[in-house]
Parts: sequence; C-alpha cells; structure tokens
Amino acid sequence: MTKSLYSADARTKRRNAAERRFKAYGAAAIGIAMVALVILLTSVVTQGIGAFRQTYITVDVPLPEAKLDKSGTRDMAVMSKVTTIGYAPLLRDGLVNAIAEAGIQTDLSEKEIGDLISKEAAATVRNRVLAHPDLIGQPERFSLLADGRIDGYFKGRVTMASAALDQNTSPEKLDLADKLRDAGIMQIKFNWAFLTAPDASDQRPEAAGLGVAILGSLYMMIVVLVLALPIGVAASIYLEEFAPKNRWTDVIEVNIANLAAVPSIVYGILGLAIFINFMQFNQSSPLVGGMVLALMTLPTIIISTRAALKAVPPSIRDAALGVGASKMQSVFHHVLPLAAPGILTGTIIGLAQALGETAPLLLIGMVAFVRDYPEAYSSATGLFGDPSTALPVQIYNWTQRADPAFVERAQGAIITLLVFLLIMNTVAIVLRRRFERRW
Amino acid sequence: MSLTLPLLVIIVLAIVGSFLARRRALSVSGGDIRHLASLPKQHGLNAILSTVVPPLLAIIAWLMAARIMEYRGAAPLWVPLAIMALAVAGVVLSVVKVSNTFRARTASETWIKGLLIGASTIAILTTVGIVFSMLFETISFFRQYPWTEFFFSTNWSPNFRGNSDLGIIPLLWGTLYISFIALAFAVPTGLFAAIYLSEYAGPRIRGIVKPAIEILAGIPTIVYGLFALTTVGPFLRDYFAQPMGFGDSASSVMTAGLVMGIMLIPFVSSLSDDIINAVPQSMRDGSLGLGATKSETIRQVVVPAALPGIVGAVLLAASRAIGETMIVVLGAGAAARISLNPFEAMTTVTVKIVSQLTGDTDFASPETLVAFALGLTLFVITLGLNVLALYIVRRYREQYE
Amino acid sequence: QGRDNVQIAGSSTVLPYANIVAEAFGENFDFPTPVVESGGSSAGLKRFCEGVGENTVDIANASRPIKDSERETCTANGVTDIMEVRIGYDGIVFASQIDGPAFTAFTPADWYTALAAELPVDGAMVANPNGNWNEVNGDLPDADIMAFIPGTKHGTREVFEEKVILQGCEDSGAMEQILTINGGDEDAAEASCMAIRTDGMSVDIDGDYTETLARIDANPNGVGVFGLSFYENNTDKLKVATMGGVEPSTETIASGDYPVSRPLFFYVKKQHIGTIPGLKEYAEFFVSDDMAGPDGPLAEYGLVSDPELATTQSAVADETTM
Amino acid sequence: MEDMYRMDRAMNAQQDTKISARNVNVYYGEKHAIKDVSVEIADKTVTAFIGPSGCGKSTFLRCINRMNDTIDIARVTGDILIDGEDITDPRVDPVQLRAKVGMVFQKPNPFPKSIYDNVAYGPKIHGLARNKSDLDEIVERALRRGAIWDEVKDRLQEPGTGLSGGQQQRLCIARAVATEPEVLLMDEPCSALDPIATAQVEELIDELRQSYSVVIVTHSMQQAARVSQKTAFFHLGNMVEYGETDRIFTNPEDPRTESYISGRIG
Amino acid sequence: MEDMYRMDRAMNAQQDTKISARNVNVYYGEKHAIKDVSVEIADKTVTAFIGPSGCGKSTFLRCINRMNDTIDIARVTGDILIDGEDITDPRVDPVQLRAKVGMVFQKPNPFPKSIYDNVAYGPKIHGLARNKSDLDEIVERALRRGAIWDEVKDRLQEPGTGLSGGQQQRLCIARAVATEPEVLLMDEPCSALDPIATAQVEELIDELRQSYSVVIVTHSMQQAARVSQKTAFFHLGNMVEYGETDRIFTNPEDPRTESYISGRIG
Ligand SMILES: Nc1ncnc2c1ncn2[C@@H]1O[C@H](COP(=O)(O)OP(=O)(O)OP(=O)(O)O)[C@@H](O)[C@H]1O
Ligand SMILES: Nc1ncnc2c1ncn2[C@@H]1O[C@H](COP(=O)(O)OP(=O)(O)OP(=O)(O)O)[C@@H](O)[C@H]1O
Ligand SMILES: [Mg+2]
Ligand SMILES: [Mg+2]
Ligand SMILES: O=P([O-])([O-])[O-]
Repeated sequence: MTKSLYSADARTKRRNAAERRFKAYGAAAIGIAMVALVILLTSVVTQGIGAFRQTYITVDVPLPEAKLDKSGTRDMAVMSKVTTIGYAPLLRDGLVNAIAEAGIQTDLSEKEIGDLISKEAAATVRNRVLAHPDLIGQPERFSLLADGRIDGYFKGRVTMASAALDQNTSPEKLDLADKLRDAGIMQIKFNWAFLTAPDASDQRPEAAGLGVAILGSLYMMIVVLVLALPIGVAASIYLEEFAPKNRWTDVIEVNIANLAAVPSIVYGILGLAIFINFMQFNQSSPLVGGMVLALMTLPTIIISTRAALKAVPPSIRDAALGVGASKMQSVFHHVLPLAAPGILTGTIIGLAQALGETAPLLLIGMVAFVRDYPEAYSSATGLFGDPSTALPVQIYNWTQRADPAFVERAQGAIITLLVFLLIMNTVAIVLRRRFERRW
Repeated sequence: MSLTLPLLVIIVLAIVGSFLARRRALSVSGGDIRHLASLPKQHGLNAILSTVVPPLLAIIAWLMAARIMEYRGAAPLWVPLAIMALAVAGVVLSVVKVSNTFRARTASETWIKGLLIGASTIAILTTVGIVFSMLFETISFFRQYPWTEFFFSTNWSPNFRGNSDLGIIPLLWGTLYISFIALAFAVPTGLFAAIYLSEYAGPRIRGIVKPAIEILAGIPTIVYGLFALTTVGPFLRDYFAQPMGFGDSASSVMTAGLVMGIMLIPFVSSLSDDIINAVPQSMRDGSLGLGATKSETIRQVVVPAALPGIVGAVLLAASRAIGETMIVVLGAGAAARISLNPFEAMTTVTVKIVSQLTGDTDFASPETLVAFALGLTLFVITLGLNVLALYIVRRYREQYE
Repeated sequence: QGRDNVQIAGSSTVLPYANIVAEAFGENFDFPTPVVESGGSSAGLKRFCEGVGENTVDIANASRPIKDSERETCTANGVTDIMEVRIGYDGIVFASQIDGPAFTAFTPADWYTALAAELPVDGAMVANPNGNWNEVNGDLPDADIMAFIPGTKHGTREVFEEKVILQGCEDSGAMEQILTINGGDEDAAEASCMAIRTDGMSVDIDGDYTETLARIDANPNGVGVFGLSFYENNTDKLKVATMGGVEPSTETIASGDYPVSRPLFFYVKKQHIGTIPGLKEYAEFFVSDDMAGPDGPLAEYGLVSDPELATTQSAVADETTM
Repeated sequence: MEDMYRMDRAMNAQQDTKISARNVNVYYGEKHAIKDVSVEIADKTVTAFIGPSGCGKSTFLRCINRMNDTIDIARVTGDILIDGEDITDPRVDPVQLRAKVGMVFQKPNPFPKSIYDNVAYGPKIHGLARNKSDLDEIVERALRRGAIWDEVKDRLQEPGTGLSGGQQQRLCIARAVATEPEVLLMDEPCSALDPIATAQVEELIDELRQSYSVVIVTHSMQQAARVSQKTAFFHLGNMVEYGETDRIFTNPEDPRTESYISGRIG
Repeated sequence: MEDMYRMDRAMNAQQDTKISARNVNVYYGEKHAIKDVSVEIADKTVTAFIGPSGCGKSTFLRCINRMNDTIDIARVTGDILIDGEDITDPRVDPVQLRAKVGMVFQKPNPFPKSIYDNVAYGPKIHGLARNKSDLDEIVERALRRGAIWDEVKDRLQEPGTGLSGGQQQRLCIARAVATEPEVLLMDEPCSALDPIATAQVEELIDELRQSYSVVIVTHSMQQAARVSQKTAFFHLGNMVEYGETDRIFTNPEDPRTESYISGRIG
C-alpha cells in the first residue's frame, strides 16, 4: 500500500544528497581550517625549531691579572674599567690554544678564529670574573656561544656555497667549525637561554632570547585577564539582563560593536594620550600595555558574552524568578553558567588577539629593546611598572632585523607564543567543555 | 605609590568586615538563619562591597582630580587617610546594620548593579577617550589640509616635501574590498565549520578541533603576512592572475583577503558554534519529528534561532578585518588604488594610519596628522555601518523571538 | 625615587646601532641598559617633544634632522635644550636577487628613465613607455622592470627621489626638456621629475628591508633599495649594483664618492641630564671611537662613520645645544 | 460592563481576602489578553481558574506574582493587592513578592541541574535551612509532597531534565512548595499526570489550603470541582463568572459559563 | 517473562499489522527504561498507551520513529517493523521514516517562527504543495484539523511561541497532521486542552483512523476508552497488558492493570 522504507524515493534521495552535500561542506570547512592551520604551524615549526638548539664552544679562557686587574688588589672600580672590548682577545686566545692543543690545522688568522666566538661571550666572561674576582690568575673553563653564522651552519641555514658569498663568514671558518665539533670543542645543546635571556643587539642573534618578552607578556596578560574578563562580563550582564531597552542602551550597544572595529593602533593612541600623558603611568610598562589591550579585548568579550546570554532560554529565568530568586540571583546562579561556554570562547579569542597584538604597543613604548628583566612590583615603578617588551613585539622586531639568523629566532618566538597561548587557554578550554550542555 | 597602603588596608578591612557581618548575622538570628531577612553570606557580601567600592571610587576620583589639577608627586597625607576612613566607615556601617530585618541581599545587589553599570560605561568612556585622543590632531590636520580634498579626492600620494594628495577614498575602497573578500571567505567557512562541529561532529572531535581552530586566531598576524607574501601571493599570481590575464602582481586584494579570511575563521566558527549549541534540543526534535533532514533542520530552524548570535560573530569578524594591518601590508601591498580587479595591489585605511604614524615625516605635518583624521573618519564610518547593522538585525529579528 | 634607565625612542634605521650601543653600555657601565624603542623618527620626535619629565623620553633617534615645526612644538611643551648628535651616515644601495639578471651597474639616469611617471618625448610629456630595463639602457639586462622602493613614509624615499631620480632627470637631459615644455617652471619640473610611475612596475614598500628582501626572493627580476648594513648582512642573497660607477661601501660613502646616503642623528633632552642617570654617559659612549669610530662595532655593522666624529664628541662632552 | 463578574457577597464577608485584583488589563503588544478583570481571592482557599484554551488564565495568573514583568511586550494595568498591599507599587520588591507567591508553570521547566539542586535552590537562597541535613530534609519533604520521592530518591544527583514529562511536572511542584510560599499559583499542575499522581497532588493542594491560599488553573472540570472552593470562569480575556465552586457547577448564572460547563463552547 | 503481554489473537488476525515491535529494550545510560517490550499495532486503529508517569510510554513512542536517536545516552535494542520493514535496518532512512510516522511531542515545541511557517514547514520540506495557494490551503486545513484555526486565523504571521500553552499544543498537532503521515504518534496531545478542544482533537483522531494508524499516550482513562480500539498498559518499563480497549477496561487480566484502572497504583 505504501512505499517501502528500504528504498528511498526520488525526493528523499534528492534531499539526502543535499544533506550529504551540506555535511560535506561542513567537513570541507573544517578541512580548510585544519589544512591552513597545519600549513602555518608546519612552516613555523620547521623554521623555528632550530632556535631551541644552540652551538656552544667550551674552552679554557686565560684570565691574566695583568690585563684584568692592573692594581692587583681586586678593586672593583679598577676591574670594571676593563670593558668587554678588553676581554674579547682573551677569549680568542683561549680558542686558539684549544685548537693548538687538539692538533687542528687551520690557515685562519687569530682574528678570524676569534670571529667564531659570539660577541656576547666577552660579557659572559666579564660578568663571571666580576662576580668571582678570585678566578683571576689561572685559566677558567667557559661554555661560550658560537657565532651565529657557525650556529647556522650546523643547523643547515648557512652552507659552504652561501658562506663563500657571505661577508661575515667564510668556508674556511665553517671548515674549522666542523673540526672543532669533531674534537668536542663545539657542541650543540638545548637552548635554555632562548627562553630566559633578554634580547640582544643585531650583531648577536645567537644571544637573543625571550626572557624579557615572556615576562612582559605574562604581566600584560594578567592585567588583561583581571580587567577585561570581569568588566566585559559585567557590562554584558547589565546590558543584556538589566538595562532598560531604550535609546541609551542602543547607543551603548552600537558603541561596543563599533569599538570592536577600531584598529588596534588607535588603542595605542588612546593609551599614549590617556594613560601615559594624562594619567602619568610609566611608558613601556606592562601595566599600561595591559590596560590598552584590555580595552581592545573588551568588545570581543562583550559581544560574545551577550550573544551567549541571549541564547539562554527564557524558561530558565522564569523558573528561577518563580521560586523567588532575584534577577541578580537568576543571572548569576542559572543564566551565567549556561552562557559560560560562549563567555569562555570570547575570552579565548580575545586573549589570543591580545597576546599577539603589536600595533598598540608601538605607541606606548613597548616596541623596544629591553635588556633588564622587568619586576612585577617595585617601589620605584609600582605594580607592573618596569619597562618591558612582549612576545609579539619581539617577533616583530626580529623579523625586521638584517641578520638572517633572526628569522629562525622569530619563528622560534612564534612557537613560544603559541605554547604560551595554549597554556593560557587550557583552563578556559577545559572549563568550556565542562559547561557545554544541551537543554 | 603612596596609595598601596590604603589598598592593602581596604582589602584587609573587607575580609574582616565580611567575617564580622556573617558572625553578627548568625548571632542576631540566634543561630537560626531562618529568622534572617537575608542570608549571612549576603551580609558578608554587603560588608565587602560597602568596604571596597566607595574607597576605590575615591581613589579613582583622586587620581583623576590630581591629573586634572596637574598635581605631581605623592598624594598629601589626608588623601590616604580619607580613603581609609571611608573603608572603615563602610565596615562599621555594614556590620552595625546587620539585623534580622535588614535586607542585605537588596543592599549588596544595589552595589553590584552599580558595578555592572560602571562596567558598561567603560565602553562609553573608551569611546570618549578615543575621540578625544584623536580630535585635536584631526582638527590641526584640517587646518592644514582642505577637508574637501581629504574626503573627496581619489588620489592618495603623501609626499615628504608637502603638497601631498591625501584622499581617503582609495583607502576606503581598499578597506571595503579586502574586508569583503575576507568575509566572503571566512563567514561561509566559519559557519559551516561551526555547524559541523555542533551538529555532526562527536564530542571528541569537537573537543580537539574547536580549540585547534582557535589557534588560528592566536597566530601572530605577521605569520599570516609572511604566508601571504611568500606563498599565497605568488601562487595566486602564477595560477590565477597571470593565466586569466588579471595582471601579474603578487600582492593583491585577493591574497590579503583570503589569508585574512583564514585568520577570521575562528571568530565566526567558535562563537557561532556556542550559540548553535545553545539552541534547545526540543527545536531540533520538532523538526526532525516532521521528517526533516538534519541539514533542513539546521538551515531552517537552528540557524534562524541562533541568528542574533551569529550576526554578532560576523560583525566581530568584520571588525577584525577592518582593523588588520600586517596581513594587508604584506599581502596586498601599500599602494592606494581604486580598481575592481581583485588581483591588483591595494591598501586599507588602517595600514595607512600605522604607516603615517610611524613614518619619518614631520610629526606636525599633514602627512603625519592625517593618521588621526583617518582614524576618526574610520571610526565615524564604522559607527554608521554598525547603526545600519543594528537596524537591519532588529528588523529581521522581529519575525522571530 | 625616579626612573633610573635611559629611554630612547625613534627611527627604526638608527635602531640597530642604538641597540648595539645600549647593549654594550649595559654590559660595561653600572647603569641599567637603556630602553630603545622603535616606531619611526616622527613618532620618536613627537614623544620627545611631549614635554619634560620622567614619563617622556630622553633621547630621540632620527634618520633625518629635526624640523623647525617640530622644534616649535618642543619649545611650546618646555623642551627647550636639545642636543643634536650626528652619528654617521646610512648608505643606500641597489641590489637584486643573487641568481637573478645581471644588474651590476646603474646610473641615476637609468632609474629616472625606468621609474618616472611621465617622460618628455618630442616636446610632450607621455606616460612612461618603458617596460624593460633593456629599453631604458641597452647595457642593462633584458628583464621586466620591477622595482621595490621605500614607501612614502620612509625618509629613504626622500633621499632616493632627490639623489637618484632628480639627479637622473637632470643627467639624462630630461629636466631641460621638461622646462621647455612647461615654460620654465622649476618647481613643477622638479615635481614632474620625481613623480614615480604607479602602474605596478614600481612597488612601494611600507614595511622594512626584510620585506623588500622577501619580495625580491619571490621575484627574480626585482631590484630593491636597501640600507648598506642590511645588504652587508645578506651578501649571500643579494648582489649590489654600482651607482654611477661607484661601488657602495663605508669608505666610498664616507668619502662622498658614492652619492646616495643620508645622515643619522639622535637628539638628547639636555634638561634630563642630571636627573636621569647615565644619560650623558650613554651619549658620550655612543659617539666614542670605541663605538662609532671607523673600526668600531657600528661601522662593522654597516654604519658609515662620520669623518667629523671628533667634533661631535666634543660637542656632546660640552653639552652643546642647538 | 456586561462582562463584570458576579460575586457571592455573602460568602466573601466571612473569609479574609488574600488577593484582590481590581480592573486588571493585560496587553501583549496590541493584543488585549485580559480585559478589566477584578476578583477577590480568599485566604486558605483553593480557587480554580477555568476556561477555554487561550482565554487568559495563565496570563492572569502570571500577573499575581508579576511574572509578566519578564515578557517585554506585556503591559499590565490595574491594581493587584496581596494582604492589602499593592504589588505594583514601586516599593514592592518583586523578589519578595515571588518568594511569598510561588508558581508552578504550565510547561515544566526544571533547571538543567541535578534533581536535588532543583528543589534545594529555593530553600538555599531564602535561607530556609540551617545546615546540610536540614536542607536534605526539606528536599525530601518537598519531593514527597510532590509525589515523586519514590521515583527519584535513588537518582537525586541526576539532571532534572532527564525526567519524564510527568516527573518533571511533579519536580516543579516540589520545587515550588519547598520554599513554603503563602500563595501558590499552579498552572495546570496535573496536565501530564496519571490519575494516581493527580490524586496525590490534589491531596497536597488540600493540605496546603490549611495554611495557605492556592490558585489553580485546570481544564478538568472534575478536578476543579474536587479541589476548589471557588471557581472563576474566563472567556476571551473576560472573567465571566466567579463564585463558590459548587454553585458555578450546579447553577451558573452566565449562559457562557453554562455552555462551557456543559461542553458547548470551547 | 512474567510481564509478557497477552494479546487477543482472534482480533489481530482480522486486521493488518502496521507496526510490530519485538523485544524492544531501551537504556538511558545505566537506566533500563523499556524492558523487552513486544507489541503489534494494527493499521487503521487507534492504540492508546497508558500507565503511570515515568513508566516509559514516551520512550517507547519515540522508538517507533527513531526519535531516540537524538538522545546521546539512549540505546535501543530489539526490532521494530513498520509494514514489515525493520526500521533499524541501515537501509532505512530515518528521515523518510519520520515523514511516514509523524509525532506530536509531550511538551509543545513550536518553532520560533510564525504560526504559518510552523505549519507550512513540513509540507514545504516534503514538497506537498505545488504553489503558494496550495500551501495556504494545506496550512488552513491543518490548523482547522488542529482545532485552532479560528483562534489564529488573524495572526498567522505572529510567532508561534507567543501562543498560550493549549494553543501551542494544538499548533503542534496541526503541524504534525500537515505532513499527512501514515502513522501518527501523539504524546498526551490533549494535556493542556479544555474539554471542547479535547473533543475536537478526539474527533480528528477518529477521522485519521479511517486511513491511518494512530498511537496516543494519555493519562485519561476516559480518553483512552473514548478514542482507542486497543490499549497497552505500561508499568515500570514493562508492557504489562495489551488488548482490546473494552476488554482492558472492563476485564483486565493482570492485577497491576486492574489496580491502575481502578486507581490504586500510580
Ligand atoms: N533523557 C533521559 N535521560 C535519563 N532518563 C530518562 C530520560 N528520559 C526519560 N528517562 C527516564 O526513563 C523513564 C521513562 O521515561 P518516559 O519519558 O518514557 O516516561 P513516560 O511514561 O512518558 O512518563 P510521563 O507520563 O511522565 O511522561 C523515566 O523513569 C525517566 O525518568
Ligand atoms: N507572549 C505572548 N505574546 C503574545 N500573545 C500572547 C503571549 N502569551 C499569550 N498570548 C496570547 O494571550 C492570550 C491568553 O493567553 P494565556 O496563555 O493566558 O491563555 P490560557 O488561558 O493560559 O490558555 P491555555 O489554557 O491554552 O494555556 C492568548 O490568545 C495567547 O495567544
Ligand atoms: Mg495557559
Ligand atoms: Mg512522557
Ligand atoms: O624609522 P625611520 O624613521 O628611520 O624610517
């Protein structure tokens, strides 16, 4: 009497085809996103992973008293007169000695051999000597950074062919480096310094690290989280649940949507004018940076929170009000937990945006070369008031530098930033999964 | 930071006050909280809020006043004293008021509501701040440069020696074109991704894919920019633009638009996914029960019900597209141009704001000041677009709900 | 209590040199390492001129001299005593992909003829018809014109326009023709000379030299404008061309033989000397022979040392203001 | 007005008035849903609202604890007095009002929380329990009164949304009585219940009547007759007739009431 | 099994079997909600499911058009055949199945669309209307059959969610009949309806029976007796007894059935 359920009729077939197509579009969309993600991450990781390994030279550096402490009294004032420029020849001598000891033949001049050592190394030695004046007198073993080109050679960035064209190194130096490595004088180690050391100047890519930037980003994210999340959620709650629906709230609504469209650099202009020039907060400080980024993140959080609040069915509110809960209680006890996934999504995306943003920091002095670690609190500068940079700034800086060794550092910094982002967002992601439910 | 001490005092007083208020509430109730008009914890909350809020407001007021009066250095002694006195008064009052009949819940809710209102005015203050921080420079720009040229000239070519053409129209055109392409890519992709995640994918896949897609929002835009510059640009040029005779520029609106679209996917997908997920299951059941397929249910019932939230997500993505710099610089180039050809290099308002602001020209010259005028104009234009969007959404939404 | 580090803002061209000096300063002096911001000469000077006090910068780096209008703003905001310090010269070179066509020798006239928006032909201005370097000059390789030049926000663009394009306009005799066409209006003629074509053969780069390098990487025919120091760090990827027969190097630029260069400066807020520890020491250290001398690290990195460095050193020591 | 209700004054005098509504009108946007209704509801009685579907029973019920405030387009005029106090007075806190006037909604709407939390929520926010075991007791008592304890006692921690339709309805009844309101508004509380459960709920209503006043909306004439002392008949937004239940069912004054009761108008 | 239903075989032979369920079990996670139920539902008859709240009526009903697929934690075993075809067979498309087996849910769930669109939705997706006026006709007819046309004919473009509880219920009935299913599953379709509306819906059910088969869940014994030819009694997940409605109500075989009918177990 009726059609069999086992065989679909033409219309059903057509509809099912549409269904399959629709689902395929969805899968394709996910595919596109994932492919893009994989491509981007692969390129970042392959280019950046090298930043986490670094070539070191282990040599005994002679520390003659005649050069380092002319007075012989270990008087700091005298000893600190010897600058890194004065130390550099000692390191070179150390390496030359080591080469001789290992019986390695080379045609390079002593000066050229010295070029294998990073310019940072002299500071390493000097700092150690000034901290331990008793070292002066006999040679001391140091693990020193190798020059960036040599490091690049071991990582495959520099080749014999490119070195032949390169003013800053030569195939002979690379040859010597090979021998030094065979002799155990040069080693490649995990590069902790990349995560802890401060930035270094353009002449020392091998010494550049993310220490200051990580601290700066951490401080700023604390400020952003502490300001943007509560303020954003509070504002959304007011607008969505309490505010009378009138012109004024329309104005606020449009206004917030519009703030989302304000280019981030304009927030920098705002920060400079209001927080630094008017409120007299310290320039280059994570506090100001955090406040600016918080303002920038606010619309994202508000828009997503409002959307999430709107999606909670009214029957839940009715139920709470019906048992005598106040509006406030119904919102905080029932509506907010149900809206939590959307709020957390807004937070995740907002923080991601804030963590990766450079432009507004340009105007408040955080796009900077900073070598001293910022303190979270100091009596002179207050809370988060020390000058610092941030991870995206470091990436932006490094991608602009002339020495190609910085490309690898920049990509390494991007890996670090993404790991930072994931760690920061894990809590939110886990929480969001717990709150997700259908009703 | 002479205000550190008062801050500490406030915190300590708040903790003490909350404790005292609870204790007192319990004792006046004779150990049976059912005699109380409000719960002890509400008395505690009221104590905290009464202790914290007024002094904090006072601190902010003082900071503002000091700046306005151009007062420098540490605050005079009476300021921290007054602030601490306020906190003490808050504790004392809130603890003394505790009684069986005192409605602490109403009181604390009034505080909270005040805070909520305060939070929502921050958005207004931000706007005021933005306008103020750009207004004076903009005015001085228009003193030096004719506004008719700025708004109506179709030529943008700043020049070091002055005599620049600073017409905003090619920049606006570029902004619209690039944003359009980015959204045309990101909105369908993001929406389909959201639908797939919330309606088709299992919880495990969803648990992995959703955060993974969100990484796209966290990748620094410089990475996208370089991707556009070194990969997408040449690819589009070699396989589309040149064979199809659209010219041979690697930097193009298309390049920047597509790459920006990738970045925007999570803005659309993650938010929409949450909203779609919040549509009650009974709606889906109603449709499935009538013999609708899943996709029909989604298209005709679920998505319309989630529409307000989805529109919010799309607006957010659009906003992000307008504000993006790096991808445009590296993907679309820096040349201001009006053209319909999507494979030509163009640029956006935002890019020019950044480049004029960070350039080498005299900071008091129109070439630099134009950045502020651009910023303010863009602000007004997006405001207009948002008003329009609100109006449209309202009209459309009325059919539902 | 106060800020104990020197704060510097400004030019991204000067930035690498300032970084090198700041780093060495931090290593060898008992002062904290100065904080060096970048953001462009203009933004740096603007911050510099915002006033006196702890939350304004002490030093502005600039890739051009400060303008009168900027000094007026400075004065209006109370920044009255400014020391101008010239640290050396930035050489500007023309380079192309190392494996690309043999762009080894250019003249200003080549560049003018290749990039001008309009050329005088038979007594009338016509849109530049050249699409190939070969058409510009038979000695140049047979390659499409694809030039990556600094965007209009860059100070380098000004130097490029004046010292290469305008020069080329004159050298090639186009200037005279233009003058005859427009009836002797010199300003208009100069403007016409310096108008760069916008048909896509010349691409403005608003970013930095790394962007130019990336574009040349993706474009075998591309020729780009770079800073000397940038080129010297990338000699394995770029090959440089002579300009008017002169090879760019620190020596030829210092001697004035190589025509395209510009001076670099920093400006010190004298009113901060004494309140900000290390400010003067930093300025002195910067211009010391150890740093800015011809054998110092700055020169090694590509700064063209100032032949008159000694004068600068004594001016800094004496805190001579403008 | 021709549709004015007729009240049995004799009886009214002898009992306290708990709720008194005067000239209440409700509009949903343009739609006039309640037309000038006035009624006096006595304390310690059960009042039934009957009338065809869509006549405004729920709407009027929701006026009594100001739940209509939550509907944007709803507009209420007129006065409603509870214990002589006007609930529309700005001084009246709707929260307090709703704690005093509990409600069971027509569509069961459990919170997406555990069964226990659904019931414990009201007592918790109103501070009705001194401690955890007190609360446990209150929850158990409420669930027993809601005639659902046996079915859920082993699954108190499972979500209330995973219950069957009738179980949800009883859960909502339990939730409402747990806060011990003085007035209980029940909008078709037995619509999804089987006869036994219905009987238990009716027993509960009878028990509540000892101390409180109960207003119940029902479509079952039998139920109205069984549980209520007073009945109001609504029709197209008007309250047509109001009086002793017995009289309404045996001897209605208005022809519309009669037709409805005898099954002629719907 | 002791709880096996007893079927009046005599009667079964004379009618076609439309739905035949064999050893159906449903689990919600750990909870065993339907225990080994087998039943044959005849074509062109009305079958009533009765039983105390929470006994599994809705759950079983939802098995028949595979709506339980949408509940993550629900697991169904056993076979259900419609017209001799196993609906759990992978070849069976649940979409086609549900077009053939319509459903009215226990909780009214109108779409947040206009009243018109609510009803037109099914016919549109199934392509039942050739053009707009056709569709208008279908909608009007469905609303008339749902006994709600008069109330909504002037507000067809208003949202379906703005209707009263009973109106929503009738709208959902209209929505279900608009697609002309061969089997209609109705889960307490009259729970929010007044007697008159109930009578109209019962009339509809009777009319539908002429060509289709209807399964109705109801708590009203009277209603079951009025509209159904067959009745199944469920208790704690078991189908205790199944047979001619008359016989079940007059002469139940199982003591539990008897207790329920006579109002002793709930
Ligand atoms: N989604 C669910 N998750 C867990 N348990 C459920 C779910 N739905 C129903 N149950 C349980 O399964 C049993 C049967 O539920 P069902 O909805 O089938 O009852 P019912 O007979 O329709 O009752 P009512 O007459 O109250 O609607 C009940 O004990 C119920 O608590
Ligand atoms: N939110 C609303 N928006 C618009 N109209 C509404 C709304 N709620 C109810 N109505 C209309 O108001 C009238 C009265 O509705 P109400 O819910 O009070 O009816 P009721 O007597 O409770 O009916 P039922 O017995 O079906 O529940 C109906 O015509 C209904 O369509
Ligand atoms: Mg109702
Ligand atoms: Mg049920
Ligand atoms: O950053 P610059 O001012 O040197 O271009």
